[in-house]
Amino acid sequence: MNRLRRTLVAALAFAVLRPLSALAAWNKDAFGAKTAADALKSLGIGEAAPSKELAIDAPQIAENGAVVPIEVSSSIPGTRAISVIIEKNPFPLVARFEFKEGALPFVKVNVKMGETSDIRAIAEAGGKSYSATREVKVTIGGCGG
Amino acid sequence: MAAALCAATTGLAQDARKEIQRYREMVAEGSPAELFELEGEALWKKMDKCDLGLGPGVVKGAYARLPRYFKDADRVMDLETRLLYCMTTVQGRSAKDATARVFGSADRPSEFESLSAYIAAQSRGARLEPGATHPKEKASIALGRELFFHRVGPWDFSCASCHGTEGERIRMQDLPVLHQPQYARPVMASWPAYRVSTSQFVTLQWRMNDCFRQMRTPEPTFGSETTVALIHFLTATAKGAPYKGPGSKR
Amino acid sequence: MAEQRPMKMRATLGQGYTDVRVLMTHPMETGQRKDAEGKLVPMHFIQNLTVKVNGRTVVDAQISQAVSRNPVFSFRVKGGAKGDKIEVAWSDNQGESNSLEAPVA
Amino acid sequence: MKALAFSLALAASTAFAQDVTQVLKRDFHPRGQATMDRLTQDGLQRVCTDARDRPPAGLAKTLEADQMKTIAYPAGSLMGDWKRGEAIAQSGRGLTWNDKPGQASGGSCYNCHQLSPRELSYGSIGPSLKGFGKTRGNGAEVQRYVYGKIYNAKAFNLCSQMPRLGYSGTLTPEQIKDLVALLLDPASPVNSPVNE
Repeated sequence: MNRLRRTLVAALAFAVLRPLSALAAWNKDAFGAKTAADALKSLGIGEAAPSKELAIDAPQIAENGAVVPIEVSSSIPGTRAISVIIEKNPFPLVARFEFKEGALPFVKVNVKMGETSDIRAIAEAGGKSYSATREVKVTIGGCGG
Repeated sequence: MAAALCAATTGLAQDARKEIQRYREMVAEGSPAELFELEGEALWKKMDKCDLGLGPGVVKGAYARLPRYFKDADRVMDLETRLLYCMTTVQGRSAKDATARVFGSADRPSEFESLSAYIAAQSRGARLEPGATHPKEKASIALGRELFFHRVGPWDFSCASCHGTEGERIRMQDLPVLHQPQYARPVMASWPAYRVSTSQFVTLQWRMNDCFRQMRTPEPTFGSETTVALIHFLTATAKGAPYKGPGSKR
Repeated sequence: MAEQRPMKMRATLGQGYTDVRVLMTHPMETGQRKDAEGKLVPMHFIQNLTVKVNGRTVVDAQISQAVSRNPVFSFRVKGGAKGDKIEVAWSDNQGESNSLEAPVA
Repeated sequence: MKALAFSLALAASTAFAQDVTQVLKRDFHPRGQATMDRLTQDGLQRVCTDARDRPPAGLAKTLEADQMKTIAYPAGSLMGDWKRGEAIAQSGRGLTWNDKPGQASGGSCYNCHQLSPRELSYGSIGPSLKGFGKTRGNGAEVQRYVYGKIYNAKAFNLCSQMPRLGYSGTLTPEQIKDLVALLLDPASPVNSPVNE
């Protein structure tokens, strides 16, 4: 097994190991929060105004809660971060993306949903925050056996 | 009134199906199947004297020509059966060792799964053309057809119970009518595949195995004539389809 | 050192931006799932993720166990040219990490 | 005469079905509760296999009457608890090689039928049963019909794709009564006008 892994690593021509310290901290309080409100408080995000310039694209119905593809993009000038919240998940905060100079405020990712829920995106721009929501229904697919 | 209500409900179901379709497309775009191809490529390097039908070590286009008759083994083999044969001949492993884990888990894919991902990917764009001329190939396809319609087990199912009538579905899953080319083509052109619901890479031998599980029968043996014949029949029905996999499944 | 988990990346030029698509092998365990023996599988998930262009960080992300197993991300980097070096790195809650560098194609 | 011609044809094609059975017995192995005897076709399975699910009407009638005799109706009301029935209808477990023997099975009903309008994910191999009790009431006769159909669907349509859920030992008489209630109880979501 170990040999297999080593072969594999060798096969990945560009794989490089990086020290952990290169990465930023992880907001334990925000990710451990059991409500969306608490999570946002821990992130230091205040009242967010609904905005049409923040878009969530996701299927209205997901056949499987374990993989729900979502795409969030913002055309609000100066967007520096987007957070993703799934209201009814046991820990609602799913991710927070900080976009620095050189990146477009855009992300596509697959997320897990325990049940049918609203997905909320929060964008931070120019010291203000903006929100968008979208409901995704989670159903059962296949034979269930 | 009743008719209007009914129409509204049908409209809802239509929308639901359209949205599920969109869900599947979005999931397919983000399929991690390529990760399994990487692992399979590394494994193939350790058995690249294996002849998949186009000569020792040739993978390009080999998957699209399977199942086929192999003279050295004097039987028809699909990809996984052939890989098992190579493990016991080229690699000199015991059958017991090679079949210890034919289906893997999300944490640890089986060799057959990773190898299938890599080898199938090397046939992208090639048309499916399984062997259909040798008498054993003809017999295999004919047996596969009989098996497809054979009702058996405590629930009286045959493959055709679910895959025999147009326009039906289980839950939200559309059921392809697999004995008809127009349905078999897109299906066979996308196996093996990454399966979203279990985060596993799944193969055709697994698909046959799990269908029989749900038919409540005993377990078919990996690489047996039964599973190969069914795969052969389905691939022969899909003949001519350009291979597009590895795909993405529910 | 923990075993390396394979990654794969594709960076392609789009209209005025570079599309970065990255795949990572990772179980993303929530700590809620039981294994075949009925034992809870401990939490194990990626927490931090960065995207760099020619050595400069452009996306800095924190994520939770609610990101699906074998994560797939797409990001968009402004402009970009063939040969620009894109690097994606992650680290998880058990101290494992990996990174991958690929040129824009 | 016609019957004779048919039974000759049946004998000829049965030869192939027997071959297939031999192939299966060679290629399969028992696992968990799924024992090898499950590979032996009964008469009905053989007829339906050979006729590709379109048996001649006369033969179908005779064999359906045989199947009807297998249905054992419990005494008294056949209406159980629709809430338990809904759970049974949702579950697809039971009888497979990785199900625990003795554990309660489900009926897999939603796999093929629409029932409660609250469940969006339903199959279409069987007809929609939404509002089933609303038009038919829940008298003794309709209870008996529904119970019998779930117990052994083949008594009503020989080559139906619906499993013989009582006859095969998948569901207990109590569970079938719960499903009867799911279909017929006026309080069941199957019969409620809710639009959620």
